[in-house]
Amino acid sequence: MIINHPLLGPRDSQEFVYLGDASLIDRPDWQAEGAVDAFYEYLYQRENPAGLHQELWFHEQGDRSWLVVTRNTLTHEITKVELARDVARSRGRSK
Amino acid sequence: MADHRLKPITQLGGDTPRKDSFPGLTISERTDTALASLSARQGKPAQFQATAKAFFGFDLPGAGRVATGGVYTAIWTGQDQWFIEAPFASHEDIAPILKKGFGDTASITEQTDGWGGFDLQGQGCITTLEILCNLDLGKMAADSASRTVIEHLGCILICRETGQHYTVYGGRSSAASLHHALVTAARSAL
Amino acid sequence: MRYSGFKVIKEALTGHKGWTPAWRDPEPKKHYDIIIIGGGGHGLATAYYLAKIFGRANVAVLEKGWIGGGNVGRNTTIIRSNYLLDGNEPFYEFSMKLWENLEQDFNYNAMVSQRGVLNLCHTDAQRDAMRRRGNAMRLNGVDAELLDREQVRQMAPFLNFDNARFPIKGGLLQPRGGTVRHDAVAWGYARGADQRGVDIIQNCEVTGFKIENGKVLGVETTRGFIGANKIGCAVAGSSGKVMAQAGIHRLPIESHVLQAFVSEGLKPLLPGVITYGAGHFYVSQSDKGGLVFGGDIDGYNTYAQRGNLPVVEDVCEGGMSLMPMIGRARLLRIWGGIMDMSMDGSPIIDRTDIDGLYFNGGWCYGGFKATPASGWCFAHLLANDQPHSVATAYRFDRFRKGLMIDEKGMGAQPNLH
Amino acid sequence: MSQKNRLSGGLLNRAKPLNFTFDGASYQGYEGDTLASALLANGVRLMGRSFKYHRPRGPISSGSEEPNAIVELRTGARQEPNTRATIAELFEGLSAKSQNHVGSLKFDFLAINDRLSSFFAAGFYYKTFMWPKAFWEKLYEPMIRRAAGLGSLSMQDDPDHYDKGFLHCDLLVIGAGPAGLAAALTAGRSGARVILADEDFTPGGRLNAETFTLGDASGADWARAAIAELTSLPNVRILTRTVVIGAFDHGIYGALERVSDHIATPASGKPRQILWRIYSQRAVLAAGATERPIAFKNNDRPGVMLAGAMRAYANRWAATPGQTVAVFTNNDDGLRTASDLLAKGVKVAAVIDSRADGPAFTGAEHLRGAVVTDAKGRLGLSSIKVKLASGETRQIATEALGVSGGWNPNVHLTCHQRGLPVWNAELAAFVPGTLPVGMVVAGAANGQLSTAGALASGAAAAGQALEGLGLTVKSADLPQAEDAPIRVTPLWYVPHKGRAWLDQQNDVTVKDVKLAHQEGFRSVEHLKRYTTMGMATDQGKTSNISGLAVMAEMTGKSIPETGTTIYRPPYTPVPIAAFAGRSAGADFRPKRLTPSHKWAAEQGAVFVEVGMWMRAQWLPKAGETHWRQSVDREVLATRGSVGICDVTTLGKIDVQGPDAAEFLNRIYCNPFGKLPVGKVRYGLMLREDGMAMDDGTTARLAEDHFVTTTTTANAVGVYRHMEFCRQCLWPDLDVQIISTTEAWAQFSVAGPNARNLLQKIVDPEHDISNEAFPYMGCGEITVCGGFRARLFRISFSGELAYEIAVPTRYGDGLVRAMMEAGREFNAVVYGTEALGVMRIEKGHAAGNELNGTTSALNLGMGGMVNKKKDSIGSTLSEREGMNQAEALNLVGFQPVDPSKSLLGGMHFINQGAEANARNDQGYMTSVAFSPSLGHSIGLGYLKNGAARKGETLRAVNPLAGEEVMVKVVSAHFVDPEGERLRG
Repeated sequence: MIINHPLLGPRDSQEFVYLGDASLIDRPDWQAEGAVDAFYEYLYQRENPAGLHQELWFHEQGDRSWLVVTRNTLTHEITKVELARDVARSRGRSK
Repeated sequence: MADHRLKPITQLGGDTPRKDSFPGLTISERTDTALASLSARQGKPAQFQATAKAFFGFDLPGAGRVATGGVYTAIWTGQDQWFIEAPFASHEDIAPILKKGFGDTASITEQTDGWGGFDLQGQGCITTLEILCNLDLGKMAADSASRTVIEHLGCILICRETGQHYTVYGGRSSAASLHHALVTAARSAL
Repeated sequence: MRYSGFKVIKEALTGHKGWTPAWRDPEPKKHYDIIIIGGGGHGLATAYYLAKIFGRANVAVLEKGWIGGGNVGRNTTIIRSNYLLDGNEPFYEFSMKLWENLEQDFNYNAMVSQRGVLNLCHTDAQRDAMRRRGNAMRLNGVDAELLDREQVRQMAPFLNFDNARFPIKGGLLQPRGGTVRHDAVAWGYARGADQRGVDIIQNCEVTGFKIENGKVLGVETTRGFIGANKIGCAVAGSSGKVMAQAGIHRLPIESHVLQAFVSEGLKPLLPGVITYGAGHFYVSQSDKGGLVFGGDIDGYNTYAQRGNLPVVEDVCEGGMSLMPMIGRARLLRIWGGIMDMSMDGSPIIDRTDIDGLYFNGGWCYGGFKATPASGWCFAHLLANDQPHSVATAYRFDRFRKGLMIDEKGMGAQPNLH
Repeated sequence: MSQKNRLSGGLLNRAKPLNFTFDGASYQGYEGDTLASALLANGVRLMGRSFKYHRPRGPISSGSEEPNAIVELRTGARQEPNTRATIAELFEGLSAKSQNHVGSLKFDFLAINDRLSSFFAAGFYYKTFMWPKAFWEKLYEPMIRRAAGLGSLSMQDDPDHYDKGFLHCDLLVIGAGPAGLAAALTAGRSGARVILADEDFTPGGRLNAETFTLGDASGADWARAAIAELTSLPNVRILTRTVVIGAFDHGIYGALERVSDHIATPASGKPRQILWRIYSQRAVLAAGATERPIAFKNNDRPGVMLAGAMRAYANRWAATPGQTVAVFTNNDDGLRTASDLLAKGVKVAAVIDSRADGPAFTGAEHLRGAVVTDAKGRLGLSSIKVKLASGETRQIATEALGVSGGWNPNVHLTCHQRGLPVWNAELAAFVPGTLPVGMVVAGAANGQLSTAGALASGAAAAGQALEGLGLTVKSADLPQAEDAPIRVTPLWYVPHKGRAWLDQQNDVTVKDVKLAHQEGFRSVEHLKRYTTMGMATDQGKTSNISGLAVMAEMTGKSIPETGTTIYRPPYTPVPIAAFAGRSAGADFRPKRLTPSHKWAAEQGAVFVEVGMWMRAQWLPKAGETHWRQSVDREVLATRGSVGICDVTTLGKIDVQGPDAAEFLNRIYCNPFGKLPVGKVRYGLMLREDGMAMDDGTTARLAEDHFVTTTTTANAVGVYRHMEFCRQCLWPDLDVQIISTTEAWAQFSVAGPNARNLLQKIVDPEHDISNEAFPYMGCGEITVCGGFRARLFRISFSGELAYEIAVPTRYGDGLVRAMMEAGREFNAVVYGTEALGVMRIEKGHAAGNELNGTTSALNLGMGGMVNKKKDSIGSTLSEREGMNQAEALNLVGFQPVDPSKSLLGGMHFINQGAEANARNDQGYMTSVAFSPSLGHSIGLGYLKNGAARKGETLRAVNPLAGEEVMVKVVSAHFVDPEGERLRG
């Protein structure tokens, strides 16, 4: 597969290491009520959609950036590639 | 009393750099370059850019690019991160030198011996490299650089002159394997 | 009809006129006691044992395409019970025992070939880990032998002993491990279930569930509504898709593709199954002579039954470093199957939060060898509402409770299991 | 032997005769021949045996779809089984053997299977061989296996090299027939970056096999001219002998170039083949079409072949399978074979046309509305039986029969991404349906079977592709060419009681398909799997569609309703070695060498693989004959005085920035915020699930600068994890990280004399006395007269110890300097074994203990998990399952009888309890012989172990039928109070 890196353009997916669903960005608050259950849901439960999937890829053999790739799991068509850091910030993550 | 002078060896373990020649290509071990990584810290990009411009005399290059001026060459290696090349003879202490210039606007790490470099020169460069890495060499312009994989080794490929001169940096500990891959490919392709 | 050598001879002499269909092609009834979704190995085995062992014949297997078209029809045919952990080993040994009597049991020759499974090790640490596993097997009453380098050389002199990047230090051998003719497993169970009254309904895709106040009443299908008291879902690979129709949108499972490979037919050269310990490569030779081999999954979520070149190359690199004498054998066919990759690499056979709906999945790429035990245990759960004693650990709630069954120690990352 | 069936003309270099042998007999052919064409020219029709019935077979095709003429090519380690004679280029000295027979090719004892064929009908083995049970393993299976397979491997390592390469283009053109050439010319002239790949060694496709003209040139001449023009264009790259094997995601195609298969052995340093990964913006598939046979009784006789192939042999290779031939066709194209062979002076006994209304044919007897019902001649066709329109039958003598049942477009690559082809009634064939993104199909592959149609569609396809890329198209001027339809009237098989072959290699007949239907195996996939149709080395190229048609007739459904089979890569079989490239044998993976490798090698060190690293395992001294002698010496010398070990392989990650301390606080379960500058602290890193991920020491070099170390094995994974935390979890933490593992050569200097040794090389201005540089101190110093170095006072061995680091290029010098300085202390260098012994003696956990299923609690570090802060893994560590009373704890073990030795992987069983899984108390993770204590010691996980010190247990090893009584002790065997390391 080819991942169109937002900074570097098209790169072979072989240069990347796959992690999984981009929901792994949304790490729960450790101090909230029922944190253990929240972390369980966060770490173990997956939507695993047949269709558009937002997922994390690490450009290990490239610029070492984490990307959020929107890819169709039925066709492998990639419709969007973003820097994970920007996505994380847009989802309200900071320090 | 300390009286043991330390004798350096090259990444291939020799006393002097190694050179291999093929029809249309020479592969030479690169040992005279000091390297450091330069990473901008958050919060003060303008100040960092200004400092860089003042220090190097040129703007730091953007994604995939290389910029040279005076003794320094800057290679983009990642978001807000560059590798800085300088002559080893004058800049063995490259990290402190940069630190002095950038203060707390940047994080600097010595990389000189983290990498082992090889220069490929001659018109045989592309036919050799195309059986080694997946970069679109035909489109790779002079003064551009990219990380790539060569026989399972993470490398940085720098195009100094399109079709004629490239530098491959690989992890120093695997320099012998990288050299083996380059030489084998040259023999096969040329 | 009973199959036998005599029957084969009789038919041969009378122009094969007497053979009848291996299973019926019935119209779905309005209602069944139990419906199994998925006409793959596990679904058909479940139906077979429900009918044979648990006396439930009012059962239907619904298959959206043709039976045996799932992973039982595309795998590397290996059977073994060389597991480490308490939650797994008794289950897989139960499966192995069922394999060993399967053909006489369902009167179909699935060519169960127990020619051994040899896992190679290449470091002292690997050998210690294998000794731990081998001893765990022995403590469970399972056969296991720890071989040294010379014993491996005797078994497989063609391996790379002289020019290896990662030298062979020894291996863990399970002599009773081996291979089975995978399609025949599906056909044998189907035929056996059909003969005991189970309706096997092909080209019948489930399109929805009828659920009222927390209880499942039946399924909508491309052939109309079919009612049932209980429904068992055995569609590993598509678990996410099917369970979503029941309103269960999150599972501890990701779907991944595993590619497998077969070479052109070759005169016999391999003793049994051999797996490389320093790369992704495992191989056996089929009764027709093809080298059947595989390696790692592609590693990204997918429902497309196909993979890409990097894994093909990685697997062949493993092969060429372990046994460079296969270099001139040609790779004939590459195919891909979708795996339920679970969060700890172990399966799930459990109730769901919906009354009457049961789940069987998360087999990662160990599902084929588990087929008989999975069917038996799922049938047990469906019939008795109690987990079978060898499958008590395969519960959904083990992750919430911190009771993972993680053979590889990779943690909650499915593509590493 | 004379080339009695050699004709005039053809694309052969008659000036270059080539000698070759087949089954030991010598023959001569010409440059430009294939093995099959040369054998036919020499009057050899019998080239192989079928898989199941061992039927005598000759070639039915002239291409890669060949099911019958497959041989063992070459000898010795280069022996290639199952090589298709029809595409094997002839070279001087070529040697080939026929396959799959017991006895000779002519007299194969296993041909008995053919007589017994009715017992071996499809699926017979599923129904028998079950009784008595024991016989399966003892008798039946060995019997079946002996018969299995076709060709054989030499069992020697492949001596050749294979390369893998990467190419990039705007347009990949697959196939250099008329459509492909028109496409390449159009794209080339338009300035696009073009790659033209063709499977053949002479581009041109059918143009080389036909007699009709393009403009006023012959097809072959036009092709040659087109190739010449394309070669002259700098933006076009032509790959001949290159088959595109697969269409993968996002325009990536795999292609196999046969660089050296047409010569005896590859030139020195050159590859046998290259696997190209082609990255293309667009692709034009112009892979042509494959002719299909018509099944009739004994249609597998040597001499019966596809009409198009017979024509190709005559026109291109000037070879004929017989002096007299006949043709059996259901379409106009078959008639061309008759006229072409007549033109070559070959006698055409008859043209049998199944169509009553087909066009008239003159020049040979033309039997319209007739069919061939049988073929005679076991080792080679002698005559055929024909059923005339009138119903009467006639015997016709002929040495060869060209059969044409129509043409199937080569849609394979269009299906590699699960696209399904669609049925075209006019051609009675499947044509491409949904296509991979970026692919356009042209020519015969798309159903345009005429030359004019191929040229036009090729040019149009290229134009369409280029417009998609925003390039302006210069249209190629196309020559005039024939444009006749083939007018096929479907005929799949001639009904008869006898056996009519569909899949010739696997011996699948029309009867087998009918039986499969009778037994309910009616879906295409069931049919294939039950009968093995299409599973042979030709992948069903000439059989699948016909088999499908027979099944359709059985079910009363149309062919498209009955379905099609999924074509999977590779398009043609590919040597396994080609996919591996250079990554084979010892070059499977690169090696990483430590800075002291050269020195250690000089000392005769024994090296061991540690991940990608090669590390000194031990360094034997003269007279040491057993590794234990060396290791014990290294341990005792270190604990007795001083030892040096290269620990460069530990991962080193530079962590900098104002938030560096906070960052470390979150990725380690224990706190780092208050670590003073100039100090080092041990850290335990958990995964989010609470299991131990890695551990190591972190040194604070400045307020905003840390160097953290990882285990050798986890260096890459930990770095990736840290980047994930930095970029995805806390994007605004101002922290920068970078690996610095290889930049520094790092050595552990351990033992009572460690400081004394170091003081001799550390420059005097740096005070490293215990007071100035206490345990867990660190700092930047200089050594040997001004060389920059880093010093850490940390200990893995439990001794007074330091780790000293210098820029890697000086590592070799440093180890020599330290050995020189250490001479007076009898300093040794120790390897990984001694390192392991000492860490076990000290009770430090390592890889064997951090096995991915152990928590801080299991490691006895539960207290380290700081609950006052957020850190990865702390929350899920609280789950009940990870805090059970019976939890495993890491403890030490020693044999009750000191002479007994322990083994990693032993399990623990209570005294008196039966050794079974239910009574399993835990397992041994690491063991060593402790020269310091004089007996074997071990670390292991024991249920509730922390509370069981002093207990005696059985350490069992059922694999070897042995067990050892062991005492549970503290994991700290040596210096439990830790006085030495503070001394």
